Amino acid sequence: MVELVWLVPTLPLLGFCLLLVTGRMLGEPRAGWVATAAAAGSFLVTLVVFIGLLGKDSDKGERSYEFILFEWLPAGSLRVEAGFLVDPLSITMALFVTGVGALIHLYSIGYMHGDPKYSKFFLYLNLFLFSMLMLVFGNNLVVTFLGWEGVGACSYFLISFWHQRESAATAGKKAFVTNRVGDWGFMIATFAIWSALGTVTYTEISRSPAMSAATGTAVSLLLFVAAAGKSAQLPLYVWLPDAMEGPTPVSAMVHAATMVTSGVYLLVRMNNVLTDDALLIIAVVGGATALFAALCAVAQHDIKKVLAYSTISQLGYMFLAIGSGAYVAAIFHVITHAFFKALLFLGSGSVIHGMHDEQDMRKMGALRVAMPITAATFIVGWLAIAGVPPFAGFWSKDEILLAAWEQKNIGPLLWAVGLVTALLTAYYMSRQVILVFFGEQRWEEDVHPHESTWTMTTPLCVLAGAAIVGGAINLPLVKDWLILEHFLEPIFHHPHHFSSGTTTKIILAIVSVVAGLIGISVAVLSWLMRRIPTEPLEPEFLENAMYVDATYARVVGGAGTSGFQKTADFDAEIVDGTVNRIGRLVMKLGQLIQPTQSGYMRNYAVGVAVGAVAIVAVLAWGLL
Amino acid sequence: MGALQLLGFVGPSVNWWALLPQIILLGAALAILLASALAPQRTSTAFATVTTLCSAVTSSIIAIGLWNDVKTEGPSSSIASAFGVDGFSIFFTMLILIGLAATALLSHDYLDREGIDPPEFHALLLCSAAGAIVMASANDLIVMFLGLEALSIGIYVMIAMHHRRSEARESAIKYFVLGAFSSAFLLYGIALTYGATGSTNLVHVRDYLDAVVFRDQHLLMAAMALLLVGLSFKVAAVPFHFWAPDVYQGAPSPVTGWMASIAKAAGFAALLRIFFAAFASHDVDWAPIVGVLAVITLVIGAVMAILQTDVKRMLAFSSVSHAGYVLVAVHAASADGTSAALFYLFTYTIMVLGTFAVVGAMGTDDEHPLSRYAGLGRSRPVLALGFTVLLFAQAGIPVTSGFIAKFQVIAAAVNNESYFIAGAAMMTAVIGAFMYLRIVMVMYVTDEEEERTSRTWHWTTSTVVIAAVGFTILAGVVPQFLIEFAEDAVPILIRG
Amino acid sequence: MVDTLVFIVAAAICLTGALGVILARNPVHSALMLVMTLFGIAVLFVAQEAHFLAAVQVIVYAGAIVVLFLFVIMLLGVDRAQNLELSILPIQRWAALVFATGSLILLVGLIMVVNEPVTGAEAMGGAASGDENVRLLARSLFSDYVYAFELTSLLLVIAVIGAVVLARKPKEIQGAVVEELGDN
Amino acid sequence: MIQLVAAQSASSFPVLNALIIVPIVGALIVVLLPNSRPELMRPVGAIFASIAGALSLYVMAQFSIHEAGFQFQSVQSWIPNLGINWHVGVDGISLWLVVLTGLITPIVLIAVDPHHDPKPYTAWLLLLQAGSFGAFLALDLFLFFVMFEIVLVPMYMLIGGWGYDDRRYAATKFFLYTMAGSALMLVAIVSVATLSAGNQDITFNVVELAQRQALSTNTARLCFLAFALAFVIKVPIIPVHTWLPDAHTQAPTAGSVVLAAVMLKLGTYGLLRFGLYLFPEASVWAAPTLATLGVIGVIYGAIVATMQKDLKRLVAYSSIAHMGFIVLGIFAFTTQSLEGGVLQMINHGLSTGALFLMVGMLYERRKTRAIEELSGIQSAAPVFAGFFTVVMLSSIGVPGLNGFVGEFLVLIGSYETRRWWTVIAATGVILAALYLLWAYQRVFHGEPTPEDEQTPDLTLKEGLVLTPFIVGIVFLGLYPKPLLERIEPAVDDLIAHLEHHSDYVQPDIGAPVVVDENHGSEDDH
Amino acid sequence: MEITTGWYLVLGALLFVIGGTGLLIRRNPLVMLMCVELMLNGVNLSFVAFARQLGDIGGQTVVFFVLVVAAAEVVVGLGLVVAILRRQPGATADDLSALRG
Repeated sequence: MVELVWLVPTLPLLGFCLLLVTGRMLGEPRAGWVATAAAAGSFLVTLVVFIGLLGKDSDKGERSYEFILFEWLPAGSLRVEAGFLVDPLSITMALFVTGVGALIHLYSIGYMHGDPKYSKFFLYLNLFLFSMLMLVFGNNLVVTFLGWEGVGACSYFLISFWHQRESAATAGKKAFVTNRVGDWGFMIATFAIWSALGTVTYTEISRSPAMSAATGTAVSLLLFVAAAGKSAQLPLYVWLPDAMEGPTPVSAMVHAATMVTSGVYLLVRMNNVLTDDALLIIAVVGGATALFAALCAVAQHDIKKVLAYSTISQLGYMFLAIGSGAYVAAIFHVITHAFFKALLFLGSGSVIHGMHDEQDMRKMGALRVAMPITAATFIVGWLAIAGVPPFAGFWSKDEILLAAWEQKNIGPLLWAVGLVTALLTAYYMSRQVILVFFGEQRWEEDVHPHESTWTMTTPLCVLAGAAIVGGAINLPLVKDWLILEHFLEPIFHHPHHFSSGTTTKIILAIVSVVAGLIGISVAVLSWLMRRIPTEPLEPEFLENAMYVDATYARVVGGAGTSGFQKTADFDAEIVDGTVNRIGRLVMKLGQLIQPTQSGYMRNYAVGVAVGAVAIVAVLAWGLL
Repeated sequence: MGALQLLGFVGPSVNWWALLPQIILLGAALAILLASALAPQRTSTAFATVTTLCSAVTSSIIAIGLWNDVKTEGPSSSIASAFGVDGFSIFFTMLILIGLAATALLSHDYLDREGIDPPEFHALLLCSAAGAIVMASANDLIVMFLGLEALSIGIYVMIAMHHRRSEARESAIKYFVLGAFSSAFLLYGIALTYGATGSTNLVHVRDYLDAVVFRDQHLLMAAMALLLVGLSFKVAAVPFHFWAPDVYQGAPSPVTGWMASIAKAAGFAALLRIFFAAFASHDVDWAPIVGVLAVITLVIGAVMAILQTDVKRMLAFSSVSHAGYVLVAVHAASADGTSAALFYLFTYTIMVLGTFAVVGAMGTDDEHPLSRYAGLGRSRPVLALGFTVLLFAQAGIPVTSGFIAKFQVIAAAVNNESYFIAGAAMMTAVIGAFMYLRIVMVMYVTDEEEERTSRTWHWTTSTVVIAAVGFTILAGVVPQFLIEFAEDAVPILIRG
Repeated sequence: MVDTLVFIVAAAICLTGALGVILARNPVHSALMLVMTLFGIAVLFVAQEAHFLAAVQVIVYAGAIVVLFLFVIMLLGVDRAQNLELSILPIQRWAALVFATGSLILLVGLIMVVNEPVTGAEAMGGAASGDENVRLLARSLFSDYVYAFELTSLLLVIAVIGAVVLARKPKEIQGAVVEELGDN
Repeated sequence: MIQLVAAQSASSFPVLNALIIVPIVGALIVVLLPNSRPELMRPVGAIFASIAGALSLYVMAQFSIHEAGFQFQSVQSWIPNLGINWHVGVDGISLWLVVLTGLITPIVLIAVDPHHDPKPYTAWLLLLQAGSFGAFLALDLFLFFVMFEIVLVPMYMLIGGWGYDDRRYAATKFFLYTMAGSALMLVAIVSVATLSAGNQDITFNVVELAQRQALSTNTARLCFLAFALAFVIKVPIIPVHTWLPDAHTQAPTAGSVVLAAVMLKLGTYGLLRFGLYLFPEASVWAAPTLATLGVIGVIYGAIVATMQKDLKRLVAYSSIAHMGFIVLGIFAFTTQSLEGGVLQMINHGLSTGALFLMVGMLYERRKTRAIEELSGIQSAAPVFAGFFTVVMLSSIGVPGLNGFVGEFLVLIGSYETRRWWTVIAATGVILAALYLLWAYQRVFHGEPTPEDEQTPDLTLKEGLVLTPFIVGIVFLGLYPKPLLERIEPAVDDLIAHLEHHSDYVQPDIGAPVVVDENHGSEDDH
Repeated sequence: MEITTGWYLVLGALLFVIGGTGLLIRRNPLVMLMCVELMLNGVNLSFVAFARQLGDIGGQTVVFFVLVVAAAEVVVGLGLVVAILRRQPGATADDLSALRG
């Protein structure tokens, strides 16, 4: 059954091809159903593969399968194959990617209703799914890179889907270019790994001896650069908030659930080359990102922007986990985050849809009446992300905080950052829920909010269910319940084990819950009950995301552009100018000697006479 | 003879076959003159042209026979070693005859159009050609000098025959005065050679120089210097080139073609014979000077050419530059270099004849502005293409004879380890190419309003152009035959 | 001693004549000065035992060529100095000076330096001794130099054609020229 | 060691000669066609170009994969007095360039309407094809030089005759610049042949000269520099690149496509065949400089491309950046980098060729190439935009498309020997995304103006013309193995040649087992 | 004082140089022609001197040819001058400078 893995990416690819050729003929909604069927089929096949894999014996190391399709890049000693690697990590990723993906496909059928480029949207979605699966299933760095860039490209297409809007087009370009910075790191890391280990295949890398410390750290950091690009970490996060220009299902799928987590996947996949020095940096950057993004999220007005910064913040959590060595926690959080963040995005999409493309939360309020299903599921997502037990988010976040606490060098500090982030998360999510679904009605008279169709609400419900029970895959209460941890164990060289005692764990859990509750309380007090003035809670500094993006824009648009322009001018005036100047110089030289051609024969005779004298002088007298 | 024999006089043996080409040309000249004197009304241009052509063809046939003789029996010299019957002289004889035929054809149309008396013109052309042959074949400096004068004086008159144009007269007097001036230098050089070696005969000179070690060489060196001056003038090497643009511009186009091709070829023939054959033992002395002349000639020719707006002047400076190339080959002072020079001169002569055929047909006015060629690519595509080929050949673009010629020159220079000169030659080719490209551009890239109808072309002109283009491409694609021809002509330069 | 005297006198005549040619303002004077030089040279030819050449020099040069010059000068009526020598091209004077001094230093120095100017081998064309000069010259002319001698005919043919062609008044411009002349 | 003994070609038919001759015959026939039937010119020309293309495919099919030496060799005495032969042959390095030349020309002939004077246009294009074949196939230095120079003429004529406003300047600059570059090469060619001769016969045979290696170190270096100058200008490498933007911009579409796809490759091909092969020691000596220039080209070309206002100029500068990768690959001297370099030549031909074709199509529609004047084309012409996107992504180097494969191999190969160069060059991929996407955004995205609205979408014919490019782009991106396995033996031989004649040693990378096996055989020489 | 060949040669050289200088400084085409004659005579003198020194008649024979050449040149040259001055009376060498550049 595992052999069927080739079918997993192939189904979306087929969907893509079908839509490419017949997309416009199929039209709405058939194109959407075709794509959804491909995604759902892909999910089912993944399930089959998963079951097949479960049937193998983990202890004997049988849960790792490589399927080589063909030799892709054979060059000398470099042998890059197009192949799939099925192991617990990839199948875990694939399961939620295809699962959440299929749901979002379904959701989009309703959401994209009436869009002139309806079929094209699904074409991109399928292509994205294919790329993502290539990323996940690739058996070597290069195939992963294929998927990696593929999702980047699809992300570009999807963000700038409504390209008539200048902002959408710009955002798409920004996403791609920023991602490319990360890709640079990916490529160099690949080169370095190949140079050091002579292979780019994951199984061989994991079997190889360790690289030298310097190389290892360099490779780790380069991989982290790649991950930071894709997963929107400081300082490369800037594209993600702008990416909200894309249709909301895209935000849910690409920029919350799947693509942005591929950085996490990559680092986990490469866990055995990561060095301690690098891990520390990863943890610090992850923690900083988490805190920073959470702070930014506090003051956003756009319903999707809040979620975007929230995503960045949660991704920061994941890297905090990786940096602390808790790879399972990171993956765990990836999964739960996929559930609840997709849910939140889809919910926000439902709201936007219901509000006729209104995204400003200040113009919403009291929508729970008009959109009950959306409101209910959104609240589930809110509780999950706020870390309220027993929702999924609580379990994964708790594990990360624990891992941070146990970090060897600066554990408590990291934990504190995580805790503050948790508090802020609870606060800004509560603020969002209150602003959107509670309080007074602030929308304009001519807006008539309504609940979405079943294709949109069904995924909401499914995801809400997953957000509630998702934590069950890795409950820390009983050792045997750590399903995910056991399942993923074979892929780690040095499996991470929590060293803290149960008491510590419980105290830390309680502290984090309390933090979450404080956050919720502040939100309720200020936004619902208006006990606390809200203006200071939305400082302009945070609303503008600490001006980081603006600074970037100023540098890129100012110094960067003028530098580029100067180079172009240099090229035109100095480099090309020199060429023309040489030409003119020859002309000048000619004009200089042109007077000798005076037309007077006696002048010409001077030429003969003086030439004769000179030649005689040189030849007969050796004068020169 | 009888009376002389009584005095105990024995005349030198005469190889009449070898003299026959010149005799035929001179005979044809006299026949034309005679005909025009006896029946002035009936002596048409056609008669003169046909007579000239016939004499050229007949002479060529004899030259081919002589070539075979020389190949089988080896070179010889005739009339007291004054006249060389060798591969070199026959090579140039053939070249001059080709030039003669082409110029006769080009003049045919031109003379009628411009109202020039054809009999005298053709007679002068024939005499001039005979002079050129003498110059190229001479084994004696004074004979060479006489040939040069015959060639030159003929040309002076041919230029001045264009009565209506003050430019023609101006260029004739310029060429005349400067030519006389420079031939005085040449003659002084001959005198000093005579003084230094005791003879004006090249065979003697060579043998003497091979045998004797000079106590001091000043006299010989001065002789060489002055000979070089005189001949450099004839081939228009810088700084003795000033006359060339003015004279080329002012002269009737067929005469310009004749000057640029045959006068130059004959000048180089003499230069090669004197320096490479007679002064071979002193090549370390003269070669560097020739090298310097070559470089400045190349540079000045190319640089000045790109400034011109008159096509004839452009071609004049390009011709100066080409002289530089041949000088590079002469500079090599080797058999390679000489055969490269011969190849170059042969192909260049044909190119330049074709080029001036086009120029001559393009206009009768006093100037040849570039704009006259505008739109030729559309109105006369075949001839424009032909002109393009000829210009590209002069620029040294492959698949034309010009490239092979240039290649051999460079090869000769490199063999001589004159890398700098070879590099300079190639770089000036680039500068020069600009000028050729300008003409091509004008023909093909025109705005609509620039287009104009071009005059009808006489078939003689077209024949010359097509033949020249055909040869240029033939010798560019399969140059072996011409290379062999040139190489065969070299090793048998002088035989006592 | 006589030789020396003859040389000095003849050389003085030659040089005076030569300088006269280039310095006289009137072309007629120049032509007459040229005759003087040619005469001096004829004397020197005699001194060098080239009797025949001396005779030819006087007859051909002084007798024919210079007369031709004078004839043309008178024909064209350019015997007035002021027409022709008003100014001189810039730099031309300096160039001439450079040429004159340069070539003088080089050539005269050359001859001075070369003690034995003639280094040639044995006589090629036979001795050039006194009485037999004409005979020797003739023999040389018709043996070693016969080809060159024949070629002079070619030159003369060209000169004849040239003279005819150039001197002939072309029909179409005669009128114009007459007008121009009339203005003068 | 390079195989001196050439592989016996599969058939005795001198197919390589036919490759060169067929287009020439075609050109002659086109010239002889009556002027009254202008509509016949391009079809007839296309037939001949296609025959040549088919022959090139035949060569590819008959090419024996694991042979390193030159195949299908054909030697005819040409100018025996100068030691010059008509000597052609093909190896893994030139094979694909020949195929590219064979396929691009008929496509261009079919695709691009010259609007006037179809006869000379067709004839020049055919001659261009013949000359390019000749240059890639020549194994005689003289023959190579002839072909290298002669291709200037048709291109010059195409730019001058069918180009845009500033065509005179551009054509002349193109011609003179390249000619200036090759001027010294001719001197070097003669020098190499002469100085290598010793007491043997003078020869211009490349294989023979490479084997002789008779030049002293300094002479070889000087000669190499002369060769390199010619090729560097042709490639072109900073700072001698400025002819390219002008030529590309002013050239008619057909000219731009062939210039980018085929003619630029003469430079990189020349560096490989006549730089590395003839002067191994000098190449190693000059490698740091040239690799640096290549990397500068990558970055600089991209930066300047970003600021261009003319779409064609932008693509031209992107060409410079892409060619910089190839130069880096060539002078990194590893199997991967060289293979990547060769592959990248093909890739660049496909993607940049297609880009120029499409810019040309856009120009046909809108009569402008100014980025400013275009907007929102994607709305009006979605299919066109789709094709453009694919090609653009290929040019950016997105994996799965051909551009990535070449760049990746170049970079991964160069990393071993030129680490820091690679690190910098890799930033070029960021810049590539920047300038192409920005241009795409400005031209295709946004709200279309009324004129833009009217832009017609791709016609069926145009789609069919572009399809081979897209197929090539995707196929090579996913399955470059057929190319790589034919390139590899030739490249390995070249490296072995380098190692043999200089102190360069290719670092052992990759699986140790494989490297050990190679070691035994390498020690033999 | 012995009059050696050298003296004749010096005199010849002087005449040659004077002739050449004259050609450079004079504008009258007729005088320029005379200057050429001076130069040729200087050469002739050298030839004769060399012939005498060598004891070789050849030098004298050459002078004979030079005379012929000089005559031919003068004929044609004067013809040209006549042709020009007939149309441009009073023209000097410097006036004939329409062709230039």
